Amino acid sequence: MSVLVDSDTRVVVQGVTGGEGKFHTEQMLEYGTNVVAGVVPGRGGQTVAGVPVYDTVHAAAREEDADAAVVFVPPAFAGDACFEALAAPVDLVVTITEGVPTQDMSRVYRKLREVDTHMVGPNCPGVITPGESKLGILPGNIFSAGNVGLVSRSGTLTYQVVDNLTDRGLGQSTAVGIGGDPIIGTDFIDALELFEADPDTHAVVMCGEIGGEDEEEAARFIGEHMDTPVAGFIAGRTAPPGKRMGHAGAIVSGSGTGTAESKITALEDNGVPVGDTPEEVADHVEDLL
Amino acid sequence: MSVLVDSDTRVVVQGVTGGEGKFHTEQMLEYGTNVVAGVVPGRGGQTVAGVPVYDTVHAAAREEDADAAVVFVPPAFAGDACFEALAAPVDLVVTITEGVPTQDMSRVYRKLREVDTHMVGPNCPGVITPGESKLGILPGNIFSAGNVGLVSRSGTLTYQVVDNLTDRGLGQSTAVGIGGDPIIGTDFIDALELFEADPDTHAVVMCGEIGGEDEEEAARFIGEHMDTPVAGFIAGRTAPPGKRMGHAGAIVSGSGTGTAESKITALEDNGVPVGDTPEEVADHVEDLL
Amino acid sequence: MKLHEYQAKEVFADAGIPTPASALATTVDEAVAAAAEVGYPAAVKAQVQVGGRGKAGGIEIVESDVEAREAAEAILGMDLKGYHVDRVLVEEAVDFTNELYVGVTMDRGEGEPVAMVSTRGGVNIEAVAAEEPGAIAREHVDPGFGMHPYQARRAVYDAGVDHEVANNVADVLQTLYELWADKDGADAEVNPLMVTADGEVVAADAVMNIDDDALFRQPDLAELEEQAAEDDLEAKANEYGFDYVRLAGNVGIIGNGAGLVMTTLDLVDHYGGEPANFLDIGGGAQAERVTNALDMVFADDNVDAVVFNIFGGITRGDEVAEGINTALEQFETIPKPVIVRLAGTRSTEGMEILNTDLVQVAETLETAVQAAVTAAEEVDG
Amino acid sequence: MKLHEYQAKEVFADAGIPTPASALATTVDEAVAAAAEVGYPAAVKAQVQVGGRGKAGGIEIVESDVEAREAAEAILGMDLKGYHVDRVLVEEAVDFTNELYVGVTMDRGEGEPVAMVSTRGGVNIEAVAAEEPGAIAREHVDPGFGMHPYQARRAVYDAGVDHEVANNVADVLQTLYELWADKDGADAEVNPLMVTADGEVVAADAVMNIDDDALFRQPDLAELEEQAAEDDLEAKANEYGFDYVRLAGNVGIIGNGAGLVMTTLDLVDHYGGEPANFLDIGGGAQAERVTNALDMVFADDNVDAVVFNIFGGITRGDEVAEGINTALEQFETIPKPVIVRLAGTRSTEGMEILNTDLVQVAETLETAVQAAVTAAEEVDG
Repeated sequence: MSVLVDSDTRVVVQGVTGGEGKFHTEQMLEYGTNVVAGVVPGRGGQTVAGVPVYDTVHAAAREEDADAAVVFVPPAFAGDACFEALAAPVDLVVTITEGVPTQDMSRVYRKLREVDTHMVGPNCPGVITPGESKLGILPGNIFSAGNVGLVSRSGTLTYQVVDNLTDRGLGQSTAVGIGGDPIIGTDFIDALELFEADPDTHAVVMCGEIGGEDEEEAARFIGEHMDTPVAGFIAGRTAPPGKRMGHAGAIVSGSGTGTAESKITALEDNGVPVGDTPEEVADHVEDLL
Repeated sequence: MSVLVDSDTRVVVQGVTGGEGKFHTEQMLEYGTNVVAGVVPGRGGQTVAGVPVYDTVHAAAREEDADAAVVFVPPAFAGDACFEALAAPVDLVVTITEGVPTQDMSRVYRKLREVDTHMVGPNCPGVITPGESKLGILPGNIFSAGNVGLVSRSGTLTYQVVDNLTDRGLGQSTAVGIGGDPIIGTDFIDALELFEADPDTHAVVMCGEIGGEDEEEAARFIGEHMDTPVAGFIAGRTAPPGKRMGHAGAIVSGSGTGTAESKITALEDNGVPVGDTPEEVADHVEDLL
Repeated sequence: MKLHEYQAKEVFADAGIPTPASALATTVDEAVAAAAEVGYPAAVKAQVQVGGRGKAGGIEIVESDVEAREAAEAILGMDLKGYHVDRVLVEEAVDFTNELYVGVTMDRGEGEPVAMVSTRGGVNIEAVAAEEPGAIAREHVDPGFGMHPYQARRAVYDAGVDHEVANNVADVLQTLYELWADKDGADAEVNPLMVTADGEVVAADAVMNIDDDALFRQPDLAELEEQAAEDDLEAKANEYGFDYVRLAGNVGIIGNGAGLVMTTLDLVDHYGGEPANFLDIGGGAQAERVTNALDMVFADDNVDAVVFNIFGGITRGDEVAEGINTALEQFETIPKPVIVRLAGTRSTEGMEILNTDLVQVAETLETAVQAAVTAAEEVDG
Repeated sequence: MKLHEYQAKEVFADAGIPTPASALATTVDEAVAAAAEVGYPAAVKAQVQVGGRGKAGGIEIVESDVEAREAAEAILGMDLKGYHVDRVLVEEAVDFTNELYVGVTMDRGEGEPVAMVSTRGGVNIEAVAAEEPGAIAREHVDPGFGMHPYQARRAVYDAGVDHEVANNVADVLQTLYELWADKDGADAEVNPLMVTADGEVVAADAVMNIDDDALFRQPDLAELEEQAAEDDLEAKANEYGFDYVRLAGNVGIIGNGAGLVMTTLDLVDHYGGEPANFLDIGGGAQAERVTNALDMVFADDNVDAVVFNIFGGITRGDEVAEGINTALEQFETIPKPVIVRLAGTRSTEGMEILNTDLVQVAETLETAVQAAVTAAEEVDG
């Protein structure tokens, strides 16, 4: 088993004719993802990478029974693409697009609270259930099937941690890259809840970073609601306060919250061992299983 | 018993210092309505008609345990006043104001669907449970307590029908003037549902008029879901098609729906006797009880 | 409030919806000059707020100055379904391959706006809606968020609009929705939206009706408002602020509240009479309003008797009675019999005040109507 | 993107928020003329995008031309917390009885905007928020509907603003929210909003930060954008489009993805070294970006060794390897040792391509960082 996606997930790719959209649709198909349709307004009736293209997500969902969407459209149109996917409706929207205006996502988030659809992202690498399906841009070859769930705010750091797990033979149930933007569809707690409910996830790795309060809140959630053991990693221990490091999430506010130290303490206080290096995270997972 | 309001209802009047607001607050108090507060921004701390005034509905609800609001503010501000009441929150909002822009009400209606609050109006005479409480501008003296529920799109027509009922000794459980605007908070079906669930309402009078489809839909609802007997009246039998007669509801479209005939037929088909005159309605009610 | 076609087109064009080159003319010479300016073929279109202008002879396509003059002479000054034509819009006749419909209105049943697209434009869209509802693609709009661009696209593709023009049509629909929302529209329509051979779209007609209740915050549009009443009495009703509709009978009716006035009409019919009008004087009827109402009904030559039916809620019976007395005292002789029935707030006091030398009183709605029908028959007979 | 005070005030004033009379000056003479124009007392305020200008000597109140000249001479050209002052805003000094705070920002935790009002304006509002959260009234705003007027009123009354000015303050807050929404604000603040003796309010300072991701649809504001980088390297990073932060250490770091680069920094520290910078070259790193990144890190005199850590997802290891080769071949001698670690997509191919005459390779993140720390120590020692 797994969370969010599996081999039955029927995927529609929004923005399938763009450079990234086309490349990653091919990559997803190659990985085995059940990509059943693409959507580009005005390109309905065409075929891309062997996949039929529709003008609207609604038509793709209706004609091809798609139940998940991956959004590759440019930032200016990504908010609208999310609304379109939510209205289709599909059960899961994975928004890869980076640089979506925050106010657009705030509106999408408002809508998300009214519907049953899960959304992951934006500005995220996607979701993968190794050996079954990947939705997004994660490099499939570094993953292996197994019982470790993974949730992370960061893209390449996720790959690094997965690489260390896979090296030790610690396969993954599902990896969820939630993205580092100020407003995201699925946060740590949402993902942890899904993993807690998944009988085939025996341990979870949570990769956080400086900025915001999400890791602290997730730590409390773990302490109060989770039986599945969790190991943690926090990037940005050496980041100086007040500096913006990369994406919106990675900024330390001047006050005591949002620092690596506050996050690590919160996790450890709730029984989550935190690694100093990705290698150490893998050590902790081995101990927990 | 009754629906929507009773002697426990704690009422806040929005726009209590305006001409109509003040007059009808006095009238409501005189009738016995438990008016516990008024609201006018900037007038907090004052007293009107013996009632304390607050700057916000939120403060009035908090300080005086108000659970219902009556809106008398001018049309330009009525939509915002409804949102304010919904957010306070209160359980019931009765909006008397006439001439509220339709798009404002569309936004209020959107919000209404997300909350548990009932709203009656706008452009309505209000709600009265005779002998207990009235919220609005209905002339209390013509009503008498009893077991007949009444729901009506029209103000003075309601009074006429009530007068005929009271003359016969047919008292009312509650009378709900739902208003004739294009978008209203409580429609016929909502009110009929409440009456159906009220053990002390033994019969219901429904006064409709030409225009729209609400009476037809209500007729089907009665046929399918109601055990409590209903008598009907439809105004506008002689109205020529395409003419706007008074408020927005009273216009007959050119096609077959929305006419008095289609409404009367729908009601009669669902077992609802329809009177030719208000007097005849009272006859029907006597027969039904 | 209905905008004229030329006004609506100006609003649409300002917002970026393509419209044909055009000019307004109020004289024949202006019309000919305008036609020469926009080029031939040109359309000369009567600017009256009524449907079916074409069939009624209000629209002519002209190919030359001579034809333009003939058309303008025929149309300017004509009576079109009861409306006097005092201006024409002269515009470029668009060469089209297809006619679409796009519109936005409030769906009362759902309580939210609905945007519509159809490839069956250029005809009576109500008929299409009734006979073949599937031919109109509909998108309900969340009034919180407004219309999402995907909704405009979905409506256009669902309607089966050609791929070549789909984006253009979606843009028109999006703009139309935003206009409708910004300007407090009741209805906003383009029918037909013409598709040209080179894939452009042009709004060949334009409808924009504004919510009267929102005119206070649409000062630019409120300025455009003008009386388009069918006759002098309706013009007078507008002036007095009454809801008034003239009908064919001889029993004049004055009352308060639309439902009660309609019921009074129905009762007149029920008791064998024929209503002459619908006149709602509204709530809080003061003496001046009562005077104005009587003035209006007396001015209608068809009226043989008047029933005056007031049920007081806000309206106080004693004030109404005083108004009636004051109004009638101005007349040397009362021109038509007036039957008054007052009920509700202070009605007893009112009935006592009424000058029964001038009016006949009745206790109930039914008896008041019966008395008026009888009185009208007597006068008429 | 942060607007300067004078830019934000112009935006606020255009929207109807009262601001003091003012003029921008870039020379001492202009400043004196501006002060004479707005009248004395006047404030001469350094226009740099940093907090605490007053305490740092960047704001002077002047009473005469002589004082204005002295203040302008002192402030123009000064170095204020690392920023060069090249312009001052000269404005009417407002006589106030009270200082309020109003602000709008995005509450990340709730995913929706929040509007705030406090009677504790004129001071560090973050400190108020931390020490006395109840002193700030907050209204979360539904981004579908936008801020309802009642919410502005409620925030103002809940904050305890005096009745006399409550309406004015609510108007400012409503306008501020609408500006924030229309202009894709990240933060919009007025602190202090001064209350004058006659019950007027004036925005004595103005903060407006724009969401960088939305600048594409804010062309007027994007035009205002100017580099306010602290030093040449950060300016260069902006030019190249890198996320770059200069730090105090001697191990240069280049990587892809904020989380991984931060982790690389953390590991440098973990293994006893000191990071010289944060440099994220982002996804899809082509040869040119690799060249630019190396150029930047080599240009930092503090750097003694470089660790280049790429984990390929979208980024392909072979392309990165070629980029590194191309970049390094341009140098006659490689100025600092470079340790490269490639993983993920096409990393094996990449490692094979790498010119090991020019760079040192490492198999894992840990060994790469350890090698760089060691190399830096050797150079430094």
